[in-house]
Amino acid sequence: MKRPDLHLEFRSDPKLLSCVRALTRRYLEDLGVDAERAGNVVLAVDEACTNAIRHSYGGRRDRKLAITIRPNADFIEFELCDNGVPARADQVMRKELNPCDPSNLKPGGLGIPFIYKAFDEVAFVPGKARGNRVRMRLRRQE
Amino acid sequence: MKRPDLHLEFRSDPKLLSCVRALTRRYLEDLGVDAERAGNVVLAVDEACTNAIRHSYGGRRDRKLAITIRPNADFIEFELCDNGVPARADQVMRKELNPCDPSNLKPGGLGIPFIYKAFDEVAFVPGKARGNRVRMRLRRQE
Amino acid sequence: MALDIDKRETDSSWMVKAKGDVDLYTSPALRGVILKLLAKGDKALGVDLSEVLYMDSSGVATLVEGLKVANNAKTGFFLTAPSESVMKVLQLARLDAVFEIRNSV
Amino acid sequence: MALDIDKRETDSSWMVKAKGDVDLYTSPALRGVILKLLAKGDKALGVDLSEVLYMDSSGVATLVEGLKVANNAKTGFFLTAPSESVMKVLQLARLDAVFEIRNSV
Ligand SMILES: Nc1ncnc2c1ncn2[C@@H]1O[C@H](COP(=O)(O)OP(=O)(O)O)[C@@H](O)[C@H]1O
Ligand SMILES: Nc1ncnc2c1ncn2[C@@H]1O[C@H](COP(=O)(O)OP(=O)(O)O)[C@@H](O)[C@H]1O
Repeated sequence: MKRPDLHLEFRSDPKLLSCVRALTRRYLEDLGVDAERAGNVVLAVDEACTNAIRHSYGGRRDRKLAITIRPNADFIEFELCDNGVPARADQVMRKELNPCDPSNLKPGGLGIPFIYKAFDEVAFVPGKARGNRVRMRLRRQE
Repeated sequence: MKRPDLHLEFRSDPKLLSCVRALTRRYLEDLGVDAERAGNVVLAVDEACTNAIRHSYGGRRDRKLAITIRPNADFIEFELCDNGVPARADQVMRKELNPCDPSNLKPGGLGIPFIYKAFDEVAFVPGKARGNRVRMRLRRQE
Repeated sequence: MALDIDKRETDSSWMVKAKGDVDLYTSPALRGVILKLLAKGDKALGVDLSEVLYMDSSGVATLVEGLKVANNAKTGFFLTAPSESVMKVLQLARLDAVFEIRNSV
Repeated sequence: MALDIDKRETDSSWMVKAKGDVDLYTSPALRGVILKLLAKGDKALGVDLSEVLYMDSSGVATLVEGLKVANNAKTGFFLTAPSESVMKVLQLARLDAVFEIRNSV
């Protein structure tokens, strides 16, 4: 397999998410991805990281996260890996949002829908004993 | 040793340098490093990468480069690693620039001086058989 | 990236203005300010989002929580002049019709 | 990051305007345009750097090479309205006194 373009390992500290976004945004801009799609992808990558910090690592800031960015002829693939608690498959399934009912406001539950919205293909691969891989693919349009 | 904040591995392709700069710049901004110092550091990191691509890897675009960013109480350390041809110690020594003599213009030779100018401590550690580590430290001023 | 948060009192409301990115790192501070002002319960609360250039789901959750608390207390809660990217996230979240959105500051 | 390069002819000179970052990836294209226009040898060459927000040593080397070629051919060579960050790099390189720098475009 060809060497990935970028592989970023970062500490599971929310403070570092702005760096992850800056890298992701610049990479997409350089590829000529239009601003609307790029904005959705930056958000979705951030949400995947946020979930890993909160749910896989229970908020611990000293663990390792890694994002690998690999382009091929058809897709740009982002893969996020953690070593924490595996996600339950039923909680990370494709979910679409309906207009919110004002009498039933819930703060939360947006990350997974944002991820499926931004990407053309999404696969959550929980590890057997521990860890998660989230594979997110954006179809190239150039 | 504490886990580094960021560790970015990237393909030795000049096209990816803008991503390295975006990441470096955002990291420094988030730490509150002032714009002038941050600009010098972004340039110096870029020059170290440029040298690795040109000199260590002879312009090959499919090799691996890695930058590790580690903060401690006194410094922010950037370490660039490659697996290519080790640099000759006499070529990467501290060098300061004098005002250029207009009758003796030379295109080149700026990267090493820019690196020593931006950072408070610089160490080039050529590998025995192959590879280079360039350790560049910025003293914290906060 | 640090988030600047300013408070300002007008005749009819408290205005909280955030500047910067609202994400998992910065939203707890915004949440704190919003909940504290709502706890006074004396005036409507407006959140000025004109200089928020990025907001993620934790920022949205913070606003939803503020709205819930305000609704329960029968206090007004509105957003002012959200930037284009904030509007996009509210639309993605299907929440753009739930908030009262005022255009000018 | 792509570099946009525009050419324009005036009565007295060729103007090359670069927009974007000039680095190891983009400087070869700028070098090509500069050397090709200098090879014509008919007019002075100006490089408009007002919209270059980042330049590294490979960009500086490109400008130095252009100046050398122009000097040898006794053609004029000047830089126009360099952005603040370009000026900083030229100063770092101790080359700010070597180039003719014009302020307006
Ligand atoms: N990386 C992860 N590891 C473990 N569980 C996860 C992970 N990502 C998502 N989940 C589960 O999926 C649920 C839905 O996630 P999301 O839509 O982002 O909403 P929220 O995080 O606000 O609950 C989470 O509550 C969590 O139970
Ligand atoms: N990573 C490296 N690997 C091998 N040699 C290097 C490396 N970095 C610098 N050098 C040597 O140091 C010299 C000076 O570098 P520099 O000041 O950046 O100028 P330039 O790259 O324009 O020659 C180079 O010409 C090269 O011989």
